[in-house]
Amino acid sequence: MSISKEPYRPLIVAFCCNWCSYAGADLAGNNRLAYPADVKIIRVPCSCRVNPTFILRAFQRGADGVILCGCHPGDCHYTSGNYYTRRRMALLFSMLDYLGIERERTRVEWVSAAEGAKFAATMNDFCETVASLGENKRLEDLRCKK
Amino acid sequence: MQEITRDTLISRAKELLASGEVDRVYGWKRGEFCYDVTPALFTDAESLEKDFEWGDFCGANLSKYLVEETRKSEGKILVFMKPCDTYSFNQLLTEHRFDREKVYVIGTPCAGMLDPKRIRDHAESFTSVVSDENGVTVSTLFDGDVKLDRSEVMPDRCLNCKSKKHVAYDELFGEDGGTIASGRFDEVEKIEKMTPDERFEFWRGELSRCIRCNACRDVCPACTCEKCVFDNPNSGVENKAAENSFEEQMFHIIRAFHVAGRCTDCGECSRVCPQQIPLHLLNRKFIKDIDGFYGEYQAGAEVGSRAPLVDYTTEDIEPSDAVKGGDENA
Amino acid sequence: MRKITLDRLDEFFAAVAGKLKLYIPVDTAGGAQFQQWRAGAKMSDALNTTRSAKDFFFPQTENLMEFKTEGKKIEIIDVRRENEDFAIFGVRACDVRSFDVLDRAFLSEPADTYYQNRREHGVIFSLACSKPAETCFCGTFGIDPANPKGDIVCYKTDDAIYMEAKTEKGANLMDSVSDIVAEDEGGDGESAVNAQKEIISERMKKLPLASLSTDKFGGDKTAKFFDDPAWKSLSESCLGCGTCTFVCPTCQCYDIKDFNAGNGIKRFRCWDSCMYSEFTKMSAGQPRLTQLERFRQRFMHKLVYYPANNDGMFSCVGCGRCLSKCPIQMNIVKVMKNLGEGGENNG
Amino acid sequence: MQRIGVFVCHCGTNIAGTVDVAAVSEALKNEPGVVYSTNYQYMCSQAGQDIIKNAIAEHGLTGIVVCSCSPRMHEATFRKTAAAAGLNSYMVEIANIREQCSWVHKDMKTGTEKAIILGKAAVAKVNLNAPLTPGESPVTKRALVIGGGIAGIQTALDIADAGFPVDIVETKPTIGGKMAQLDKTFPTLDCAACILTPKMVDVAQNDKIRIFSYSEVTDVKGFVGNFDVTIKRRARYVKEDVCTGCGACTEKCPQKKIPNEFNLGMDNRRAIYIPFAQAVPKVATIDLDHCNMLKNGKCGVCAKVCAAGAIDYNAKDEYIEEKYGAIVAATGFNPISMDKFDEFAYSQSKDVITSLEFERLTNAAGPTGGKLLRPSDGEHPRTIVFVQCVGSRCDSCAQKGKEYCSKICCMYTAKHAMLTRDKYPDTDVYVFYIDVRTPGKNFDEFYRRAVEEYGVHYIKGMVGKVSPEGGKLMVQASDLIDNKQLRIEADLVVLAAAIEPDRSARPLATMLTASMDTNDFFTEAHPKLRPVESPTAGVFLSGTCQGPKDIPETVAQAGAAASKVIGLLAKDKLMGNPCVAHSDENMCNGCSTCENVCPYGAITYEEKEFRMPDRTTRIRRVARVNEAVCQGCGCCTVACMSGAMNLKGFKNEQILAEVDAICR
Repeated sequence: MSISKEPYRPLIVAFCCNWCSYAGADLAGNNRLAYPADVKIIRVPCSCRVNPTFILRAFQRGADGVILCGCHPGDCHYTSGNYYTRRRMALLFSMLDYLGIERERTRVEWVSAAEGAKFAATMNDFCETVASLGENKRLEDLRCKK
Repeated sequence: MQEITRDTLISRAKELLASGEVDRVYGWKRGEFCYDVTPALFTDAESLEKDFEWGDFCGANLSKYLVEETRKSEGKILVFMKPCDTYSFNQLLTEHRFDREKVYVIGTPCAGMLDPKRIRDHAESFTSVVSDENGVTVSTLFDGDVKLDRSEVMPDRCLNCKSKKHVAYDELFGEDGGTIASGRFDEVEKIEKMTPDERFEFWRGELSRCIRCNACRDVCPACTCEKCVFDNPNSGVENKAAENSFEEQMFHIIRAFHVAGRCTDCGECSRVCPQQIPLHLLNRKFIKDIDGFYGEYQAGAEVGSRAPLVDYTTEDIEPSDAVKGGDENA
Repeated sequence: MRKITLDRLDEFFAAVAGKLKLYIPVDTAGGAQFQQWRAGAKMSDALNTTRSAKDFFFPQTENLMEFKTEGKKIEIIDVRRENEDFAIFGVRACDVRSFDVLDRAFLSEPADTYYQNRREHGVIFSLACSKPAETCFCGTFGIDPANPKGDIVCYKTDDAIYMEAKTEKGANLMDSVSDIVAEDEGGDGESAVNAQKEIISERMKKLPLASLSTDKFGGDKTAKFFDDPAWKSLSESCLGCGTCTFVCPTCQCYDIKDFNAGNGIKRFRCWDSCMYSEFTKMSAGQPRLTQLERFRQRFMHKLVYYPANNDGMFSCVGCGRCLSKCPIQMNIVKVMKNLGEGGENNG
Repeated sequence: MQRIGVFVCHCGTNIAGTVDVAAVSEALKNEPGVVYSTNYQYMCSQAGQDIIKNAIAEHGLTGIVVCSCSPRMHEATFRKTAAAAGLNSYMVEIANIREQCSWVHKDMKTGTEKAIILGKAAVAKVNLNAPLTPGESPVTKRALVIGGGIAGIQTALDIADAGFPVDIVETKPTIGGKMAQLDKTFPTLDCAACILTPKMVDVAQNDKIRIFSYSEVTDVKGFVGNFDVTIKRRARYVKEDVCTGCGACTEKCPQKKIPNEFNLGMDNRRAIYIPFAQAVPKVATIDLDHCNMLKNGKCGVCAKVCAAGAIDYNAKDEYIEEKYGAIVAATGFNPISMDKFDEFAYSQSKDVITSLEFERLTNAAGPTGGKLLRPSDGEHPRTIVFVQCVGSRCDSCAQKGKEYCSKICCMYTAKHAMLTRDKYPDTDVYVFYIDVRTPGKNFDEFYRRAVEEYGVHYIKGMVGKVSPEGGKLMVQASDLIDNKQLRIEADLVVLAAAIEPDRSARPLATMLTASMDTNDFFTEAHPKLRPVESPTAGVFLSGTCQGPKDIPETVAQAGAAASKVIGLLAKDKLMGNPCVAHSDENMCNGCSTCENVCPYGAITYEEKEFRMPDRTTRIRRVARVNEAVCQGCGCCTVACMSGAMNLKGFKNEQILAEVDAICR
């Protein structure tokens, strides 16, 4: 057993759609609503731009959790993108669960541009959940281990 | 009812060739052993007479060959199809993968194929297999004859046949059947009921055998990409041999995802896997989820139907709810 | 000749495993596979393993080296791990022959040191066959399944395994476990083994492929077969997957690639398949553009090109794996029978 | 290899307070491709921008990363800065180290670490950026308005007023739409015809406007600024340019018993007819189905009486093709069929009518000359029951009617009730309602007047059954407030039928690749922010085809749609968003999956010839993205199995590089 001085911090990749969730994250910033620095945001035009490959790649490279944020259903800037996201991710997450990968490591959350508080709360909650699971062991690529 | 035999099919194929309706025939060709049947193109009566095979080992789904073959000339191709093959045929048409006008489909009846792998479990070094309504008689080189129940040597995909109905044909031999309420999701449910740890161990055990020969992909009638992402160095997922467990999972998850909503559950992937990985259980998971989340959908049942992943309703299930079923004992 | 009764086989395995890593064939959901022996592991009765034994010397993937960059600096890290003693138990005559084929490829100058090290550190317990399968045709290549080569040759009867060390490496290992497996002095070993051999040779004659011959092939036959019209119909339905090459004990092609792991570059080699459309792709494209050309390459290599460069040795050992594993049941036997028969549809 | 410059902004203490900016710019120096890295107080200031411009020139930068506030704040600024220094605008990436770093993390150490990682991700992305140029396409300066009701009329007039030519396509022989059939309008009670017909005349007289009446759109190709539209002009067997609209033919035609659509079948017209006196264009039309001459060649009366010689029995349908820069859908509505509501005895009694029929009954130009008379016997009704929400706000399980509120019924029923009581004080008027919804300027006041001044009996409750009995209508209903069952002996029952989009809307939407909701109303590009635009660029929505509306709302929306069209047509060229999808045709399967998920119809297919490895050629179906139409959501890129489809500016490789950099 290794004893490290610093407590374990998870690595979290958040994909945020440009129009709602990325703006929601900005609003969280404007309002100085803190959440852990473990969260690193990647901006995409729409949640429907997120390919399952990106999620698996994040896990391969050492992410412990991946969260997708998009506009609320019905509010997509592109009218229907997040509806496709919803189907794709429902099936993908169910498949990951079927393979025995902890379902808590993946999440989809709808965050509007007005929901800075929700963004921060979601990230706090997600970080805590993933931290309690510990390091991702089931979808890891040993070559990429630090 | 007229009995359908190899000769029935050959004589019809010869007629169609002679009349000029078709100029080539995609069928199955016999080889060294009873099960040694290869998909093959026939262009004349003589070779049909000599080599054409129709029987318990004509499991190969010929629909995928049409993608390339129809592009080769303007002539029409006669192709023989079992009920399950016709679903793949329709799915390929839905995706505009070939021109329907260039194909003449003869639907052939199917009582379920036999699986040489399962026969070997009961009879080593076998040379011939005779099946009739009483069962299957396997002749071996060194152990004499072995009598078996047909169900003992049928592959899973035939034991759990979803349909005896031909959903596409120009001409049908034998009577058409209907769709069957099979137990094809039983295995999936069994896995769903395991704890996450058990599920992980189960799949680790199965997928770790993968040798990345790509047979599952290359035989799959839904995998007809001009360039597969796994062969494309720019895709971010390309690799020639799975270096570790991550890559095994990556390959099979992405492949299953790419065929989700398009997979007709023909079972070719599991048939060809040299390592006997039950790949159909991945595809069936998606099919089961799709049926459960978005209403029953059978890929290939109709040409032009909208696959669940290119469709949506405003009331669809949330991803967070989608994974709540099945493992409450976790 | 030494003898171990089957009821004491576990003891023997335990003793060998105490000296080095031991691999034995074990039944799995994917057929028989070589696995590292652990207490309680039961040896498979299957004729042969799904994957061949070449994996031990020429693994499917192998890390060659690593690089790390820090700013503008580059550091090379040695990750070689092939200097570890091991033994494989139960290798059949066909697979043992495959090592000769691989040796000619990998040990000719300049020798492949990764392969070479593994060969030096590996001990092969070969096992004579008793019941060949319908797909077997090792006899075609002059292999006698009753007399396999190897460091230690084993014969299995109903109640015992008889072993004979054929090399110094084999003898040393056997000596180190002699307290478990003793010399069969004055025993019935000789006669039991001979009886076995008798049975096998009778059975070999009954095999459906017993008459398959290599007569028309050889290193000087490029011109004869290269433009044979049969290639078209033979390759027509080939899916271009790599199953035949990956289960083949003699296929030896590999690719060397770099994997950027973020924390450094890992250079590895992995099996490649001449059946793949990307095989030996260069900036100008790949040299064999169609599946027909790729298909032809594989079999011409086994039956013509390899013998041309290796004193007439064919690079097929007749193990029959491709016969049972090819998704579309196309295989070297059909190729051998159809080539040179002067027609597209001869079969 | 790129030559990348990194510019870390302090933003005063906004960033520098929690992030060690010097450490960030130092750390990023070692990243692949980075040749220059610095930090400055305010990068967005003129001085900061000059630092960037100078560095681009001095170091020959091919890409820049600005670590600063959110790209939503200053991405446009820094793109302009880059462009001013001769660097392509799309070679700029922003690492958001303010809103998403310094402002949400308190600790200098973690803030700095994260800022470095975000910077690395931006550098990794820029390494794979390619210069992008917005596509340009010309704009055809002509608009098409589909539908000639008040919505289409208003839109056309406004566009024409701005100087652009407009064509109106109307399926009926005349423009005017539903409003032409109305009597008075709420809440001001001015006469519909009095305010509509002058507009119709304006349309007819406007030389920028062409009216294709008795016509329909049969095909739409092209994209924003460049639509190619085919219009079918149905043969009316009367030469439009010759007919004077004198009406002589419509009086002499021997076919007299044809139900008059304009009066909803409550009286008859001839086989040659002008729908109503103020029709525009005011020309006669021969009804092919009923004309003896056209059916069996036996008649020809109209040709004999036509002094102008306008009749042409040999006329054929004509197809005209025209180019447009913008298309406005204004296809309007219809009351739903009452077939499924037989509990109200609509099919059994002539005295059960819809509200639109009531409009005609009270209209001076209607079948009764404006006198309110029972259709069955021409008697003056003494008791009238109005039933609200017939087919509106229905339970989805009921399998009939619509789930939505038709919005206009409460107000027109109040109008009907009030007008009835005003003209016929001896008539009792009952209104059965679920809720009375009167949000709108002067609406509630109007409704209260109906109740308080005019003594209309408003009863909260639904009518259960209407049964004709001895010339009367027995109305069974419940009064939910007094909680009792009511039986009313009525002379006339008026059903406020729900309204639904015109049936022509669905096929039109398909042609336009515009999306529709489940009720066949057109969907907006954004329900709040772009309510008069369809998600398909260049297609705009006017009137009730987008959702139930009253006249003022319709006119307002019509004007809004017109202003959007004018804004579009005022441009000579359209600059596209360069971050659009692109399909690699060598990898494309032509499977249509991307087309299926594209909300804009931006993807089309073509057959293309390819050289095969064996030197033969093959024809393959491949996708082509219309860059002028694509909005860059990227949905297609994920739907595409082969990865042939990629999104410029957010390529798979770029996003993967960001992931890698973050997870390194």
